[in-house]
Amino acid sequence: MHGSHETGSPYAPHTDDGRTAMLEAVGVETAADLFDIPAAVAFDDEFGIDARTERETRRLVRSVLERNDELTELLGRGHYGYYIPSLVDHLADRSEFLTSYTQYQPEVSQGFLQALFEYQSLLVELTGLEIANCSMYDAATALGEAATLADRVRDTSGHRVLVPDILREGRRSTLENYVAGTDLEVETYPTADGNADLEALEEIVDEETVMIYAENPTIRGTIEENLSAIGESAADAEALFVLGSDPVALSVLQRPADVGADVVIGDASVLGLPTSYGMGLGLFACRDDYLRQVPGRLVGASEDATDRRAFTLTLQTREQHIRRERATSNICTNQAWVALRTAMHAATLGPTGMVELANRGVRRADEVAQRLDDLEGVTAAVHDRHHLREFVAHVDQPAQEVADALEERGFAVHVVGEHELQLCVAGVTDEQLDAFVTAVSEVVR
Amino acid sequence: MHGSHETGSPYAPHTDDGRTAMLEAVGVETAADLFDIPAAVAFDDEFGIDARTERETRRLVRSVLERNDELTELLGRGHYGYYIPSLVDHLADRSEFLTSYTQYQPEVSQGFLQALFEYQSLLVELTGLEIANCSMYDAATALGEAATLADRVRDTSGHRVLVPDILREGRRSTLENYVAGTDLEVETYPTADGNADLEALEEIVDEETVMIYAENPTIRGTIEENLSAIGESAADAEALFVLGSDPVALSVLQRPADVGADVVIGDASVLGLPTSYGMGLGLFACRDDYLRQVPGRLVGASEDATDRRAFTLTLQTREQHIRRERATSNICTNQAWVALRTAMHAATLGPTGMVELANRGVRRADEVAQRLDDLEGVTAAVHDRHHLREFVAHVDQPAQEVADALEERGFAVHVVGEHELQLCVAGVTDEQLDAFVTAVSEVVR
Amino acid sequence: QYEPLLSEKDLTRVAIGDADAGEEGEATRVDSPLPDDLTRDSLELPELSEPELARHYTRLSQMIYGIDSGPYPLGSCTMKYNPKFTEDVAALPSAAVHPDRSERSIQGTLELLARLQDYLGRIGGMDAVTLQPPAGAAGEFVGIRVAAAYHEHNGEGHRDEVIIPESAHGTNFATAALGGYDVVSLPSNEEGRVELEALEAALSENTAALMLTNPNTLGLFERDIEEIAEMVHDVGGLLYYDGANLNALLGRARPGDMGFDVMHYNVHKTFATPHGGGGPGAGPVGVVEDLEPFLPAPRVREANGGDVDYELFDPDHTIGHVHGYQGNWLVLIKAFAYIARLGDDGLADASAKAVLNANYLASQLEYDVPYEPFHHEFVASAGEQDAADVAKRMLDYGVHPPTTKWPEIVPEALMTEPTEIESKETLDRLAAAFNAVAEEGDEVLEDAPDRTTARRIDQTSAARNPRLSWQALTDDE
Amino acid sequence: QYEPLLSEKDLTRVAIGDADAGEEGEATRVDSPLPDDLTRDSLELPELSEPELARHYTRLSQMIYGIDSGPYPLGSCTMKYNPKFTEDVAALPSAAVHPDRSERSIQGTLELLARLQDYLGRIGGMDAVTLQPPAGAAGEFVGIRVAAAYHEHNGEGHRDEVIIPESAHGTNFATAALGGYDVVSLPSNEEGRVELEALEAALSENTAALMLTNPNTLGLFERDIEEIAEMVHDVGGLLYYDGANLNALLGRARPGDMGFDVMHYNVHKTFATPHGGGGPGAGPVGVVEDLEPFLPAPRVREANGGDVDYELFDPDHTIGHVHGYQGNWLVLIKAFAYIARLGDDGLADASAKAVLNANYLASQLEYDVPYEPFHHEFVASAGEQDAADVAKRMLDYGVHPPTTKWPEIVPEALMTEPTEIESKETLDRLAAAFNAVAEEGDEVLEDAPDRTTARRIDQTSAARNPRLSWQALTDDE
Repeated sequence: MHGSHETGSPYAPHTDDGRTAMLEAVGVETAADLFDIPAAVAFDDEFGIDARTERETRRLVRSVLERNDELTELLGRGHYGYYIPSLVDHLADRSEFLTSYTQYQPEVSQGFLQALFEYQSLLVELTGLEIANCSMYDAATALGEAATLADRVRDTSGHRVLVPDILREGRRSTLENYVAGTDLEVETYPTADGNADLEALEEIVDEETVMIYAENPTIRGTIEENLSAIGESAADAEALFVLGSDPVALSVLQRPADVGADVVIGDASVLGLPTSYGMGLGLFACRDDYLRQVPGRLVGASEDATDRRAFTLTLQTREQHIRRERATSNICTNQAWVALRTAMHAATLGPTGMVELANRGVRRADEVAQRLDDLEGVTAAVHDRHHLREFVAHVDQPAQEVADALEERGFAVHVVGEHELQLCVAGVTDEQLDAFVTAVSEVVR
Repeated sequence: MHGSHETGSPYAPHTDDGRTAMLEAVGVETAADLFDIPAAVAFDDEFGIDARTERETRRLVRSVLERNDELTELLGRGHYGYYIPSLVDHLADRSEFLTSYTQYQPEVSQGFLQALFEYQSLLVELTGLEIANCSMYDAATALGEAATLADRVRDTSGHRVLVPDILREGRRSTLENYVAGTDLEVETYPTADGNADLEALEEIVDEETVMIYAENPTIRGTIEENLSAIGESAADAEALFVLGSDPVALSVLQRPADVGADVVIGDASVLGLPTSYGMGLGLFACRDDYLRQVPGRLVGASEDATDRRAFTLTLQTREQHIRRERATSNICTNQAWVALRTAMHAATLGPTGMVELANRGVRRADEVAQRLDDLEGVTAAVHDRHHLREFVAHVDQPAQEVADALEERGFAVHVVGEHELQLCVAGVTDEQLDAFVTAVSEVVR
Repeated sequence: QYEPLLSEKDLTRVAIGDADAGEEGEATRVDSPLPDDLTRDSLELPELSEPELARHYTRLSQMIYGIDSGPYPLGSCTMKYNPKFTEDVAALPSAAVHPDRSERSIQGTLELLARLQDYLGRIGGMDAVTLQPPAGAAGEFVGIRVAAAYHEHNGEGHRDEVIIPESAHGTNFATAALGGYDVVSLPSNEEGRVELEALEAALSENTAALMLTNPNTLGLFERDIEEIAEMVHDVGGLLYYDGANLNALLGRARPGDMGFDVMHYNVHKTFATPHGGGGPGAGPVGVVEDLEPFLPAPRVREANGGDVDYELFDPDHTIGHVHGYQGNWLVLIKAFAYIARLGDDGLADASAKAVLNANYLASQLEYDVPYEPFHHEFVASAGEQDAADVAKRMLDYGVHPPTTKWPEIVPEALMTEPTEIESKETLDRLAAAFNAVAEEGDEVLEDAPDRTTARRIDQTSAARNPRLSWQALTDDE
Repeated sequence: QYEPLLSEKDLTRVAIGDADAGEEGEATRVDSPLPDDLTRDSLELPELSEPELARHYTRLSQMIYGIDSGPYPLGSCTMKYNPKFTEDVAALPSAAVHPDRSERSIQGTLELLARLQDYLGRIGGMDAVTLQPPAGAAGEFVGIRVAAAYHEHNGEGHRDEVIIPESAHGTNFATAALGGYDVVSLPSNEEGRVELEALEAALSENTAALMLTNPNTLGLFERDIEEIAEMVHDVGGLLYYDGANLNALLGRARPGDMGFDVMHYNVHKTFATPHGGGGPGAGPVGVVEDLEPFLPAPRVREANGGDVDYELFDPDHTIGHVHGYQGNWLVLIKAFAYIARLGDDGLADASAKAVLNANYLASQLEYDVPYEPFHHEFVASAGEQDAADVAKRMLDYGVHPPTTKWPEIVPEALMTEPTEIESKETLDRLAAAFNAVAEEGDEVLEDAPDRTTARRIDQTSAARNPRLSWQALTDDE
């Protein structure tokens, strides 16, 4: 009755005969007899959710999602529509990858473990740090975990966590929740056009500081030019220097290890996922000093009984299922499959492709900023800073009006100030950019 | 350089070092030196085809295909938009199925061979005949192959192949090409509303007749009511009775073996493929008398060296790669992967689902015909015949005008006479049918 | 068969690097339009072609046991079949939207979220639901933070204890700790349920919450749940429901009706979104009305007039974000599709068959199952055998073993949850594997597995000498 | 590991049938709104759930060697990597159109076909192309039918012979016979090419056509092609190009420039559409201007004004249909995408590397390669060994063997075509497998394979006692 299935779960294979035999073996009349639920708390109503055929369900979801407008997104700020090679979907969707559980039985999970090991290796190369875990949820939660790591490993009795004053709300707020159970307090340091105000920062840092967080590129798409100095400040205060970045940026920007970063966090799914309403992949790498304190799962190489190389989850004594309330994090289910996709996407690009993708982000941001700057009513201050992928433009009109008008023309942009728009070129085609520049010229005219 | 690949094949993995080493081993300077082509016939021009990135290529194809109008198709006549369960795409697209070659090395092809064996078994059950091959190209070529089979196995010296006078052009013409190399001649017998005019047919059949072809359902969607009689006519003339049908129809209609069919042909991809501009899957089943004469590949069960059941292509001495000009057909590459999809689709439906799918085709054709018949200006003569999936309706206005007007409203229908439309309900949702009836009511008003 | 690492496949092309890396192969410089002092010098990663990568990942996939490989009876993990069509809907281009889009341009996304919130509320008997938590543990964290905010708001910020039964999931303890709470551990009674006297002793004016799974990890329904709820509420505490075992109860009982104040749902368990080798999942949280103002921001709701149908808003006393945006959107789509496909009947049927399957499988085993009546899962005891060894040996029979050595209340625990997706025939095959192993001796078990791609893997070596990247391997070898 | 048949998986549910089938399990009657005398009574097929089917087909797929499994050097088969993205474009909803749609409503489909015709014409040096033939052999059939129609049209219907070299693909012979022609077989000369004197002898006023592969099945370019063309044309015959080996020549030579009048293209070889376990393929046919009027109907062309850009038309002297509609449309989309992706440079590079790979691989083999200089493929001789046994043994080394025992001009032929998609490392691995087998004795070879899922399969038993369906198995066992 599966083909024309009308009631019951379409994913339960029970035949009438099978069910009867099973009930007999168990010694009950119906499955309902197996439920040991006191009448007072039993549910005898309905949810009121209609069952649908597979086709109807697909139509339902499609019809709901079609209410989303088709817009060319120039939004950026951590989420980019980089083209994902078809290979990634086809291979990552193989059900062995998609449907397997966490690799608690490594002997039948070697393929996933190896892919995660390769993901870790990718991040080790990108960051220059010795350890990368095999994922956190997203950049915000990775930042939170970095702070609790700082709390665990701090040498001082301090409590100050310094973050840039323009840290995006979701990260800041998530961080606050993660440190709510500690003595840490989140404070901000000033920035200018995204970049740290180094002097002000150096003044703020003191021995109470346990962690300094900076981003490169910054949320405004600028390249942070004082990373080494920030790193030194942190080192001087014996605070952790936590750097936020992403795999594409890390392909060309200064290697975190070279500027004194102790931890790198970020959203690694800029490779591997389309823009997915904020779904991400928390990148988390750190120095090997923190080996026993790092949150999240780690895949390590080992040997099997025949002395061949084999992979396994390792150092699990840090984790909640063993260490319970003394675990380094409460994380269990993470973003393994996204990490697989990110590793695949990076592998299809190769180092040449990754560098080129980042470089295109520099060149095209420059180019588009220049074209906008040429328009009456727009000033794209692109020459004072270096940019990757995105930049802020000043518009004479109220920015929200411009953004609304652009949205009507099919383009989504950020309003980041009364007269400031932020614009991102990554993932957008040349044709779309041409159309965008035209649209801006019409709107600001 | 693969990520940012700009020239050369993106699917050739050669490194500079590798290529150099290979050239050295072969003893030439460049690969060009390996071509042994006389200068006079060498090509030193360009094709003028631009290379594109994967993303650009996808955009190109998408933009071209988007020029196809989105229409609700009520066209039928052998091609139906039955919903294909998602499982079919996901499993058939596994690259082991999709990218493997014909199973000439059965030891590493057991999975595909078994799937084809199961496909053959499906057709054996549906037709009641003992043999089904593992595919021809489509119904038209299967009909051609049936005629050459008739030519090979005929007892008489006859040359007449009888087909219905309303046989669709593509089938008729393909048949003509297939028999062009034989003495056979294609003649027609009269039909009424799709069904064979039995009296007329019986008069036409003589000892020169080597094959009679009939369809059930007929091209007009009617159920052929005289199959047994046609079968008897054929048997009396010692001619082959070849029946055209499809897996959904065969789920409920008279079993071909029971009405004396010697061969069943048809398009099996009514399950497994969406409407694909005529791409199909030639169903070919026959009585086991023709075992040594059947065209196409056959999968058989056998045993391996450990006596375990195993599958293999068998009776290959019928085939072109061994028998050459004495082969039973010139077919080599067939439609194996489509057969896999058809078998999968049928398996997801199960017998209950297949019967229900066919029954829905009866009920809904009836229902929609009734609703149209209720409209002023439309006569859907549904009560004189039984219909499966489709029916012919008379419109008072010129049929082409009605069809054009319907197309403007988003519906594609057949014009089969000056005042006749043919309409198919299969694969169309209830909501679409409602909208269609409304559209017709507007157009004929 | 061994598959080389990507870095090993590309022996001649390991490096994109500076000139110095020349000896290792062809070095690719990192040239950039940016000034040199802002960029790195080299990038050493494998450079492989598409055919090579396709083969690499195909081969890796072949070394993984997934739900389409066979039974996967991991207790508390609810390894259901993942319907293929849910992948299709999550892959719709219209689902790919940036998190910072304007509300009016993503009405489809907001509608789907609102409808899923509604579905989950009905299923759990909860008044309000947030979809933000990206996993079960994150859901627990929301629960704990909401409880903290609630108590704080009521001037009861002094409450610093969370009570958790001994047999609870490890995440409960870790989450409470992450939230800054002291954990008070609660022993089980002889029947495997909460000991009411112990609970009485544990409860106090410092109790922030009791975290409970029901059915518990032994598969037993906490029959005293009404009393438990009353006791917790009497001291002013909140009752938290860990949704890991919700697949036992669909359509039969709802946490909200049992007196729970806050709960999470594991959509990758109960609602069949794929586990993905360890995520992404999603851990929506439902709460009773009183707790709604504390839920994470932003939330989705139907708009009250205006030019949009659905809108985002910040609850009055929100705890803020627990994720940068709105959690694992693509996973939530799949969960919505699953629920919409099954409906009332399908969901209730899934639970009924999950419970039947667990009971039937247990009835066929030679291993002892000390606690009953269990629901969707049971915990057998390997007795004199080592449960971990039993699991390794089961691999040799071509099935996936159960969760082992936990909960500790059962010696050498084999925690088994077949879910509703297995037929009697598959359960018989699984039982045969269990029973075959039950007859085998220690030597066989300790050597197991011997029919898998990799043989028994040395965990000690992995931990003592951590090699966490191919760079570490190169250094090491 | 053995996988049961679907019918065996469903032991309790084998039948949808009439009441009599009761003893075999639950019988499902075929009830229908149609009168009983027009319907069947029962339908006996397996009834399985989605999870069971997902596992069945997953397991089956695991027992298949595909191009993503490793090297696949089947001579004359051109087993290229199939780019994944071409599946995506063929799966676009806009590609799913009914064959009877109005021209104006499928301008996208017609445009794609017109552009593919244009591409193929340029690549082959042909004036007109039909895309209708659904496979290579069907393309040959079009060629033969076009030749027949052409001769008929010119009052030369008496021509009843087609000349084919001994070493040609089997389809050539079978196709000529299907077209009603007598086959005149042509021996090779010592160099492995067409013997001009023999050709001279074979040619006559009865010659309809010569069918030729170039490079031929030994991988050798027919250096005398200009002379051959002249000889054939001199007697009024046509020259047919079998496109199976076109991957040797892309951008280096074109059949049209060599004097061929008609040719087919195997898009599932040269243009990387997947082989699908034996199809679907596509065998477009290109012709010189004189033959265009005879091509199958309907054809696609740019419209000359009017309200559509592209239109269908029937050539003046068309042979009619060779397929019910327009062939394997979904395959043609993939071929178009492949060509558009690679462009001039990519296509030429593919051939260059295919030829380099063949030559490099041959240089590493211990087996003798008697004929050269070969291009994209070569035929080695297994010498004293049985070539079929060599192939079976190679399976044990985890690679796919070459085509064997053909062409017969080479004793114990190992016809090998690695294509451009293999790296030096993979070719080295493949060569190592060849060479390992070359060292092995007959006993080992005859027992091979012994490391595969199935061991050597008994062909004789399969043919002597044909069991072609599960129904036959049931009867049999």
